[in-house]
Amino acid sequence: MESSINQDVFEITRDPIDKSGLEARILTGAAGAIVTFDGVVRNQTRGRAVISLQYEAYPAMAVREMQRIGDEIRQKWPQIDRIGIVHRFGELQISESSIVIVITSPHRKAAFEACQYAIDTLKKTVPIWKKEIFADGEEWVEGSL
Amino acid sequence: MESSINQDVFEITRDPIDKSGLEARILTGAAGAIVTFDGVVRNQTRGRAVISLQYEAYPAMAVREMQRIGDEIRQKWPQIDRIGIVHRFGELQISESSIVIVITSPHRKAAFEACQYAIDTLKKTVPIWKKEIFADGEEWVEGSL
Amino acid sequence: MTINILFFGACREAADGVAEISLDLASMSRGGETPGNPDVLLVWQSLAGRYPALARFNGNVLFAVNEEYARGDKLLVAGDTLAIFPPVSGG
Amino acid sequence: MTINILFFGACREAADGVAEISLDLASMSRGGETPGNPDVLLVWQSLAGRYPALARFNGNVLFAVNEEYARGDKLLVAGDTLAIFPPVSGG
Repeated sequence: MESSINQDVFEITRDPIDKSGLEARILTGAAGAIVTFDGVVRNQTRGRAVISLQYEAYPAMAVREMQRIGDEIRQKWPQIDRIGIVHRFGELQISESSIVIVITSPHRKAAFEACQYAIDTLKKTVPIWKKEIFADGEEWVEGSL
Repeated sequence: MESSINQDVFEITRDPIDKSGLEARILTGAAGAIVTFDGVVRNQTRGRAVISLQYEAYPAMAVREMQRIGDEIRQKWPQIDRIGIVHRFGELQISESSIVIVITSPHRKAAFEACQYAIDTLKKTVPIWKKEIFADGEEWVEGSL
Repeated sequence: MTINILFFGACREAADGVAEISLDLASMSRGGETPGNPDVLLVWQSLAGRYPALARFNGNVLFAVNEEYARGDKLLVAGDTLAIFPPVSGG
Repeated sequence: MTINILFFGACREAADGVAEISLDLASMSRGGETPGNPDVLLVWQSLAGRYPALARFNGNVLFAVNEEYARGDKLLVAGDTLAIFPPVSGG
């Protein structure tokens, strides 16, 4: 969408996340630092081999909660330039990205802090759930209240 | 180079940095988090419009100092999976990347910490210098001892 | 007076795999009383009766009304969407 | 007994734009003494005499010998490469 050029991005998608594209969409000349968190599917958990992860989302509410994280970041770090958060759902294979968070800012410190805040908060508030698929079964990952 | 697949990367280059390629080179199935710092040329400094940045490097020593940072990271955060650091030199335009640092690890906390450590340390120890090119002059950026 | 219920994740599986149902709030009356608007908790208890496997989420379940997190004492009105799900585990 | 000198950044500009020179350490003797191996600081002082604009970096300059950071009292031997540069500003 042309209207999203150089605006914050909060999306969920069934398709592979276009990380470079996301970075390009939010990059402006004011940025001196781009900090990106990319969460990828690990090949094991607690020593047990993982085949894939199945993500389920409550799409409309997930996007609202991502926007809320964006609002909080702008309050805490007003110097941030742009925020991009894209979460994927569906079945993901090893090394595929489930979540990409990109923060741009004039200087790096705020970008690092805001990026960590975003992923820490997302894992507590954004309504998405994952199930680990093993060779011999599957298990919902337990979140905590 | 095939030998560099799935190994740490420490390079300087005159060419644009291939950020996605760097991430792909160091990504293994053990990684659950990829944290990337990308330093890009800002369009202004202290309110003065910047045309471009000119980076000069002491190439062989720069790579040695990057490797030293890698060694320090592995001592401080043994759980880190892979480290990639690429610094560009030559003349860079607004929004071009001068430095890309990628850290992969099973969990995100160490990756964030190591990535910040890498850029903080690189700015103090790696022999590279930049000059700001303005419309009406140019100025070396002063490092500090 | 009808509301819409959504189940997600392990709660959906516990609700016999039902992702979405409409619920007539008139069915929520307690005993012989004429009910006012039921709150989230009353609906939850009713659903846990209907889908016994849901009961294990008691005290470990989250609610959202119209896409906003809500507590058990939130009153529901006709047309509301109540989402019921376990603690989130995205990222 | 010759060493190689490299200048970078603002130091290179201050050294009349010279990026690299070879220096005969025999020229480093202090007064009439027969010199032993000179240290980095002695070479620096000699170069600051040769390129007067370098002098302003006194106390704000870094040295590396054979691609390793070195202090002023590091002794130089034939074949060494001494790099001279201002505090780094990469990233």
